[in-house]
Amino acid sequence: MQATSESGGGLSPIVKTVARWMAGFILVFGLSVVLYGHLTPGGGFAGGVVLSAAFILVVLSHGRREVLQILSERAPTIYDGLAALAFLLLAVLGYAAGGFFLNFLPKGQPFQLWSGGIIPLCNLAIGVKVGACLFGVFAALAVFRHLHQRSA
Amino acid sequence: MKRFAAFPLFLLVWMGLTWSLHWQDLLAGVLVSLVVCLLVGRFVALSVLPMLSPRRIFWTLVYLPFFFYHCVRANLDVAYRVLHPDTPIRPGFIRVETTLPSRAARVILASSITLTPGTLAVDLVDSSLYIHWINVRGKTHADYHRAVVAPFERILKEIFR
Amino acid sequence: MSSEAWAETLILIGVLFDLLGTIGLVRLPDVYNRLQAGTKCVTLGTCFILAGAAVWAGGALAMKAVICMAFVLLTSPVGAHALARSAYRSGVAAWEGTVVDDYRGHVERLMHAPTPMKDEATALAQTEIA
Amino acid sequence: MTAILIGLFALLIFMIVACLIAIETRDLLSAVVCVGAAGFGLALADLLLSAPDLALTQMVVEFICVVVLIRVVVTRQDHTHETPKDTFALAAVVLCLGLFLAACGFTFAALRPFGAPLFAGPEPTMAGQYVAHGLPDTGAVNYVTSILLDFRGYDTLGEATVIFVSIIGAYAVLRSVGRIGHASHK
Repeated sequence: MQATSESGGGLSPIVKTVARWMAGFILVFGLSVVLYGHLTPGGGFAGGVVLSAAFILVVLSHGRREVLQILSERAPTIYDGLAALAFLLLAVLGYAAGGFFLNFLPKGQPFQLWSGGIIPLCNLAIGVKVGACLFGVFAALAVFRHLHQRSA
Repeated sequence: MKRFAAFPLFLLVWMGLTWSLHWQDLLAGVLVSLVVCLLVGRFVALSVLPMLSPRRIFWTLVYLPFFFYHCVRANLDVAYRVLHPDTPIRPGFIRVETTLPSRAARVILASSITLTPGTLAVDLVDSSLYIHWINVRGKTHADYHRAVVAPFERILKEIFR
Repeated sequence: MSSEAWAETLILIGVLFDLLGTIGLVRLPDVYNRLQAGTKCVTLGTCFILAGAAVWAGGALAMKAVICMAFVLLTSPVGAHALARSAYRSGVAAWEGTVVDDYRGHVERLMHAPTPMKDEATALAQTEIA
Repeated sequence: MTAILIGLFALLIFMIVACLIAIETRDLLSAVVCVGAAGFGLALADLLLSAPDLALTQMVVEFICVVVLIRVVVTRQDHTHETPKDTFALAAVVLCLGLFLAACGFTFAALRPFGAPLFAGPEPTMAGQYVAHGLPDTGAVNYVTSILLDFRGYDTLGEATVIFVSIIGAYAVLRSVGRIGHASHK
């Protein structure tokens, strides 16, 4: 941040400042979409897109270095794989209670956050997975090629 | 510790989004805010304590209706220019100097200017704002400053003092 | 007036502002003037529509609408500003009726500056992603 | 029922033959055309199984893929081959379209009439089952989520796998330096 003075360096200070303010709130909103997927419209896929949008906004406004302070270069792949495994694990755990994808947790009261058994957990796994995926694709398209041009 | 400065703000937005005081929702909100702080807390650069001073809150409450009035006026102004058969516009790019100290204040000023009569902030370089004005009046930078920036700057200076 | 009538009035005002914005988009001569019409009218129109929805629904949905309004008010001018700035820097000409142009000097200084600044002026996104 | 089964098996054999030709042939363009033929067979099979939405999607995706692939093949190889006789091409196109439209007519006749209520009616429907059992069986208020993650969770697992595999593919193709290249750079 300090290296690029206010006059030079990429997008204007207005965009940078507002992106700084918004990124956290976009993440909060995305997580609320993911976690309340079984109560309100939304869910893992939609919320994951919002999550990735927050990081894409940071890359677009501040460049790759800022994001690398938050997420390492391999983070998208790691989170992607871990979330996919978590989802599969939830599905397989159903066997312990009797069947594939069996909803083995207590159902809870309708309209409360803890209801629907494994559904919120599945939503969380899918949300992290989709977010990591989309950010990974963005990083692959926008960042990798640039790295290659630099090294060449 | 600095990265948790925005924690109460995140929690507030979460409570607004869920609109519930059930312990499950609050617990989830605390966890989510913690995760978000850990992820982007260093980056977000918002802190709550300076916002809580009564002077700031007072001037913000003054600023909002003032801004709303100008915003509506901007719309009627644009509506007049658009609907008039000759489209009476006299556009130009002008430069004004702002005396606001902090970057955040300058950004708020630029956004306010963009949403108010006939002006659109094109660039912000250090303390000079480049503005596209749909109907340039006056000749000198002082004229421009008085017409475009001064009313907002006065209140923003109080907020961000 | 009942709250539903209030809500309908607010939404109607919002739609009218949106309509004015789109008319401006068609009638005004160049990118920068069109952005003016697009930003102001559409932002205020959206805010009015959201306010109407808040009055109509109340409760949790009203709170969501208020948060939406804050976000729209913060982000939409930034979008317009970024569009105008990059349009100017990539050489989109202003209308010939433009009376003053203080910005040209700044951009030309950037273009004739040493290499990194020049890169920055011509290819914004590329340097930034580095 | 048997007619549908016979048609399905015929289509399966046709698709298998097309795929075998696509693998074995030396000519890239012929291989692409065979892949397109297999996709067309799949669309027809979808229609026979009363899934017109899937069939239409399959057709659209197939068209785009085949067009893009043919474009790639033609530019890569600078392909010069004798153009087939016009009458043959026309006959083939008419035959394919006729088959597709016939299958469409067959399927649309079997569907419910347009505007018929899906949730009402004397016989138990799939949608009715979801609505009746969604909340008590899963505890989720949002029916879409309860279907997506409970009744048809296996389906969602498949979708997640598709995304996962495509991301791995994107990373493999787009990563900046390959393993060997990386070693030689050092």
